[in-house]
Amino acid sequence: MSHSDHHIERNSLAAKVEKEVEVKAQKCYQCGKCSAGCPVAEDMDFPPSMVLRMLQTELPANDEKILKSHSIWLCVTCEMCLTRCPMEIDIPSMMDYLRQKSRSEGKANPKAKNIIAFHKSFLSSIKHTGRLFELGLIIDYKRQSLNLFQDAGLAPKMISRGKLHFMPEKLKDMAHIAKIFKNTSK
Amino acid sequence: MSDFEPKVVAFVCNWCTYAGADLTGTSRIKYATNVKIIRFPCTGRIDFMLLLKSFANGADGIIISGCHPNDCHYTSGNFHAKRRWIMFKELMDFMGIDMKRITYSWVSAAEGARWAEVVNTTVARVRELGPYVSYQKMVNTHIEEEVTNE
Amino acid sequence: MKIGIYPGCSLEGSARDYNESVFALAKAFDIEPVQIPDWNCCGATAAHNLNKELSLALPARILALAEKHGVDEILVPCAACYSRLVVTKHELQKHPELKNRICEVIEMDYKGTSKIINVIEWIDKYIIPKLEEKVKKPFNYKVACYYGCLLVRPNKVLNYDRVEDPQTMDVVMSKIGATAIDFAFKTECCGAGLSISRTDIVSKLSGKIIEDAEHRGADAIIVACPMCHSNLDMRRPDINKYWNKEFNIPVIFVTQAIGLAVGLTPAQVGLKRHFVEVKIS
Amino acid sequence: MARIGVFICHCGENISATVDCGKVCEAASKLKHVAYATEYKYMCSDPGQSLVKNAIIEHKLTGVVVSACSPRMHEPTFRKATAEGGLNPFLCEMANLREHCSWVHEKGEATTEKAIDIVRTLVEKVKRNAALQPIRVPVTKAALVIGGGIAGIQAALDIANCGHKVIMVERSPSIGGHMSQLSETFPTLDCSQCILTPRMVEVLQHPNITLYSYAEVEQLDGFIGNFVAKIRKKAKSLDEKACTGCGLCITKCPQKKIPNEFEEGMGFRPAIYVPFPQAVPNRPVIDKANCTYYIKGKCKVCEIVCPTKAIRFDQEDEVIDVEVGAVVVATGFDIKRADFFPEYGYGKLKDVIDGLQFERLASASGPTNGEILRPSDGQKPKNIVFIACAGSRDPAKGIAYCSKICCMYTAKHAMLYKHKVHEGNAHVFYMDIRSAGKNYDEFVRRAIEEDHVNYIRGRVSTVYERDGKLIVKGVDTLLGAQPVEIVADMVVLATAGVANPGAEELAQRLHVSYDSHKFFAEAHPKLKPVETNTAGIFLAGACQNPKDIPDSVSQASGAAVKVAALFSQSELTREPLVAAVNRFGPPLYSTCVGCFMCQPVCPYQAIEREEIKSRDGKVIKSLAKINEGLCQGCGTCVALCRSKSIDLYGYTNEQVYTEVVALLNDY
Amino acid sequence: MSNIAAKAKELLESKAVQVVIGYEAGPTGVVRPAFITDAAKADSLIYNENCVQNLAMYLTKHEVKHIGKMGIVATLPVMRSIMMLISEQQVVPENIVVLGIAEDGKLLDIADMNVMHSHIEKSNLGNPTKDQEKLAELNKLSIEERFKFWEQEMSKCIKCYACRQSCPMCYCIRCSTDCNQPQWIPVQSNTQGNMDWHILRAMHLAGRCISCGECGRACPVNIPCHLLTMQLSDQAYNYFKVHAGTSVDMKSVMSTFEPNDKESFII
Repeated sequence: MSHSDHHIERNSLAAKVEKEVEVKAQKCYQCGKCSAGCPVAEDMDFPPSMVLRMLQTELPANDEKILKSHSIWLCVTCEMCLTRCPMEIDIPSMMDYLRQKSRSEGKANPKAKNIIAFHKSFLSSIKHTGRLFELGLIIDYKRQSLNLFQDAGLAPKMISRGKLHFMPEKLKDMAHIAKIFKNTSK
Repeated sequence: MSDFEPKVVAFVCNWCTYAGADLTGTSRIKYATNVKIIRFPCTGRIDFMLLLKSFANGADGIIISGCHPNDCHYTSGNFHAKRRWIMFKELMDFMGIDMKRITYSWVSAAEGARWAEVVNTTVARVRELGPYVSYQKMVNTHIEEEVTNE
Repeated sequence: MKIGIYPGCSLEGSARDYNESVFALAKAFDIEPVQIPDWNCCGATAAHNLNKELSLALPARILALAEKHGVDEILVPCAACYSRLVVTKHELQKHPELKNRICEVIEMDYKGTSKIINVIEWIDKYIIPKLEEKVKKPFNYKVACYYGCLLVRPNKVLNYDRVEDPQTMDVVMSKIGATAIDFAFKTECCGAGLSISRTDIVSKLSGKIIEDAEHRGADAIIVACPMCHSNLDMRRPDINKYWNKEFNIPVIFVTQAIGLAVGLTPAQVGLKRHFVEVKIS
Repeated sequence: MARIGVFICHCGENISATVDCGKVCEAASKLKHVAYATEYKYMCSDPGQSLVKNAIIEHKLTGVVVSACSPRMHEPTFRKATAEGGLNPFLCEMANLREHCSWVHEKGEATTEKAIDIVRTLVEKVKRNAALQPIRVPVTKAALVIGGGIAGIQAALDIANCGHKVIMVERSPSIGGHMSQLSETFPTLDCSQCILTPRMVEVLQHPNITLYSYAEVEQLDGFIGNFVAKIRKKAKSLDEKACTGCGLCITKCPQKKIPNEFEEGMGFRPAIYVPFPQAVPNRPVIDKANCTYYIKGKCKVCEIVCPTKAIRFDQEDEVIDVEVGAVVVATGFDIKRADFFPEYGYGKLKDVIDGLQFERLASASGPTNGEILRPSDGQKPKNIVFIACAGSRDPAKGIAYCSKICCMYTAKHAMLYKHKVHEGNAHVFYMDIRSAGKNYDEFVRRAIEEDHVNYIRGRVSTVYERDGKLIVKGVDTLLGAQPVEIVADMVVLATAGVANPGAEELAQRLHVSYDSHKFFAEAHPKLKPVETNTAGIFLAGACQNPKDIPDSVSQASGAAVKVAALFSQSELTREPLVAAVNRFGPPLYSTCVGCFMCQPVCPYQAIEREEIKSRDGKVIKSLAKINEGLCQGCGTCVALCRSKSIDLYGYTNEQVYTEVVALLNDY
Repeated sequence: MSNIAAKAKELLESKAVQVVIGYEAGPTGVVRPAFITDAAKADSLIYNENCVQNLAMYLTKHEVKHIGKMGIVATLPVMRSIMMLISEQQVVPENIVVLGIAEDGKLLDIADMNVMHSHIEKSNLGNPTKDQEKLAELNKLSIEERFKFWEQEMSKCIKCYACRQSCPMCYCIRCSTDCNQPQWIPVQSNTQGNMDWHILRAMHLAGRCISCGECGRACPVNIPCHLLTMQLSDQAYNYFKVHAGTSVDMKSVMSTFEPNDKESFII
């Protein structure tokens, strides 16, 4: 009889976001301040406030659009949106979740190929050396993204300025890092 | 136990639930005769001891009802009552006194049908639970016989 | 009080200049920060984009190591690492269950007792009190202090400086004789981790920052983040190409500027490693 | 020995159709102490009521139970009949056999049994009823109006015109409030001063109104009908009777660079000043904090030039006591200033201004004589941006509510701008347009359709300066959240309406409640919007929440009627169903132990502290005391009191306990 | 001489207080409360792990109060009782000097109520471990089993009201049990009336009990009646995040409210 008894089991993306990262899409009243301040909004297919609006509809078609969007990968977690959001909606955390969800469901936008390739190369660099090995990262990224000639002029300049090592610096306890990667791989 | 007619006492506030129950009447909505209403100015006035006295005097169930939060005629009596009942409920639970025998509800002056529903569900539930003998019989047990039992 | 330093991967590589200036400055002020033994990468943007647990576990290992070695205060010069470490500490504090889970993952004890400070806080606490007597060559330039994102945001977690129009770096710069100009892009994003994967976006965003600083007549942009530095400095050819302009304004780490003011040589503070020539010294 | 009469009503057939009234009557007559029981077809009819009256006399009844409909329906009827029968009206109770029995149950044994249970319960209760006397409180027929804005003015004039004395206290040197600062008013665009100043003058000249400007209420004691207010009349450094208001002192004062509050900081005033030319009273005050003489001990130019020798440097604050029967609180509101918005320029950008500043710019009597010129360089802005909801509906900034007036005044501002700068462009960033009100939405539509104001739905993220222009970064959410950048010359923030500074302290001094935003709280959000929880104190205008002029005026008139109703009798009569703390002779005095935990429970601040003192003035005992002028009889304190030292007349512990026992047991 | 005795002596000698309430060893070696008015007798004051009685109850007793300003040896529960008594206006802070005892038995320097407040804030404010265990045990039982348990316990009650007498928070000059119009609590002892009494007592201590356990210790027939009030202490914290007796101006649980107080049982 009580109002709280009327909870229907929600299975929308919005419900998952609410459960996993405690971000309530329904709090958004679409003022757009996040999109107004977002540095990459103009490059996005759906600016942040639109992503929230789409979540609010709880329609499978919109959920699908979000997970397949370019936007979630363009977000650079600069946190400007959260800082200025009048409703204090943690959009960056939400974006983190959406990215992970998008990838685990194999829905990552093809345009984000490079971005994802970079992240993957980055993590694999840490996985193998414990610290970021920048030269290795660049080589691996080129291999993954097939952008073989990108930044060709950068590396020599970096080397001449002593900014690029040829050998990775490895941690003593690499076994520990390996364990952490193993324990967090779902 | 099929002929068991539970006795249920309802403690209600004058401004919301009492008026709501009046509306049940004016709307001619029927409910069980088992419930009898005692009028209070406000749920804030209802002493928890009255609940115990009701059980002691043979009540099998109790309804407490007042204005919805923010609707109190006295602005905050029901909020104070709510705190009181939260503590009371926890104590009753801890002592093993079955809270299924007590219905707490907010029924407004406009909710005539809801009052009938509250009454009927409470009566049905208490009927299911049977007479509250475990409380009532305690009046006959006392120190001498317990001591000799030990 | 034991002060440790977590340099982070950039400072070992592309931001060697920053690393050199931090250690040179520390030495000039008789401070010897101890590196946290066997530290690992914090995971940076990649980790929290792809794997939340990993993004907490990697910084947690660093913090746990610091605790294990009795470090009370960790200096984190890299703003990105600083943000990851502080956010991790905050998250684990807020969610005890998560903390237990992460402790299982890293198979280490973690209590959250070490204090994490960024480079400006470190300067405020250890350099400023003795700065006045040591300034030999006042840094008489107009500077645009660029804070970027991660030094001030998320401000509810970091709880450092005011989130709009921050002032701490401006104040530090004024102590060595610089004039900090009012600057509209203090906390706008440079494009951060998209440097390699979306150089176009980085060129656009970083270009806006450089353009505004130059336009307002700044002689240099002062930064405290290796990522900002690499985007504004190393990416300058891309930026100039994107904007079809010739921006020449140098980008200097706050520690380099102070180093120069207290008489360190440009080489000592790593200025030679910059892509954009620093004509001031 | 109790002698109770039971009167069972058939209510036509409404009761008797399902309840066997005869059987109820028979059962009632057998109850202990029932001296008389009867039934009748229509107990509320004249003959029915006579039946009750006659029975009281004939059977020497000591209590009456009318078993009929709901007491909410006819309790007053039968209590009156009881009184006419010579018995105290509070010795009459009603048993609800209709709404709670005959109408909700089918005909049958159980229904009749329930009716008997109900009657028995009320019989037992009425035996324990006390003969209560209505509470009579004398009423001082004078009202205190705090605040001299449009709401206070309206309330004061309405009360005064009813023939009652009014004391108006205004904190600043002149009445008029925010309305006097406004240029034109929506939705008619008539000049604010033109409609306001006649009323200000009326206040000054009204024989029933005493105006204390430059004064504040320091303390309020007492209760409804009987308040005593302590008013501090701040020293104006002026003999008001001698001053003719010639203004020579104002022109000669050497200290001229004090930011003018009335002009919202966009102009200057001297240390001796009247806030604005139409001020009421039109007499200057010396602002001691900024006066050279008060700061340095030298100057006295005003004293020297004053032709009537009216300056009084040695004047001191005066504190007076006034007795009033009612209080109208009309202290108004304030707005958040531009410095509340770091992302819009921290108040460091001179051309980012707030709505009140724009009002002054647009006002013919303002610092620019009504020309829209931007503060930084006095240029006419060609591009102007209005940002609505600046601070309102922004929980992150601590203000979740809608300030209600901004949508309308923003439309007005944009319109005024377009009327004054024909070639200019006006942009409005808004979230929703809330224009509910007579001719309001039409007004907004006019701004959009006829004056071509560019309305953009979206919030602004940031405003920064570049080359003397303001870059406004917003968004158009109706175009897929597309970023919008406007290069503007001036930005006007429709900042949130907030409670006045000092509202909280005033509320505490008046003992009225306030909400989490420090706005004064009404007694009931729907049905008592003008009353406070403290009887005799009423609210008018924006001190309750942001309101526009028509709403403020309506509420002020509402408050005035409440005051006039209160003053319509020389004595206040109240139902005596109030709580009381027990009292005994010494040495116990009362079982109250003085824990005062009941105090915060009372919604009406009716629980006071009473100290019993010995002859030498030593406090022997502190105990709670209920002010029966304030108590409304909810009884929450009664249920809370651990030592059962408080009881509620009409619902005493003994009565309710007995009801429980009687309801559940056959006697 | 112990620190406590020295401090008491100093207070009495300087006339800062007229009486020190503390513990002493009785003739049989059993610890008992002591009321020292003579500095010379301060030596007899002791403190050890057997000193568990909550002495705060004496602060409201006329016989002690009338002597003058009171010093009191105060372990954590006593300090919390004092906070409660001040917040309920039964004790005037100026009239007492607190000889605080830390968890390790050392004398604390409690200069004023602010110091005491910060000491209490730092302490563990939950119920004592052994009582927590018992509470958890009872909470695990089925509702019928709990009723059986308490019915059995209540049947032992002889209505001696030692629980009330020993409780520092039961300072009323007239208890509701002494009310006879109406007679809320029956005079004679029967299980139902006994239960009524214990429910009434627990409710009156809701949000006020400071978990000293004195009532349970005082019971001559060993009814664990302290568990009732302790359960409500837990719940008061659980629902309203209030620990009783932490400051002199605490918001009392039962006489305040928040509009969004959560419950799940009101329909």
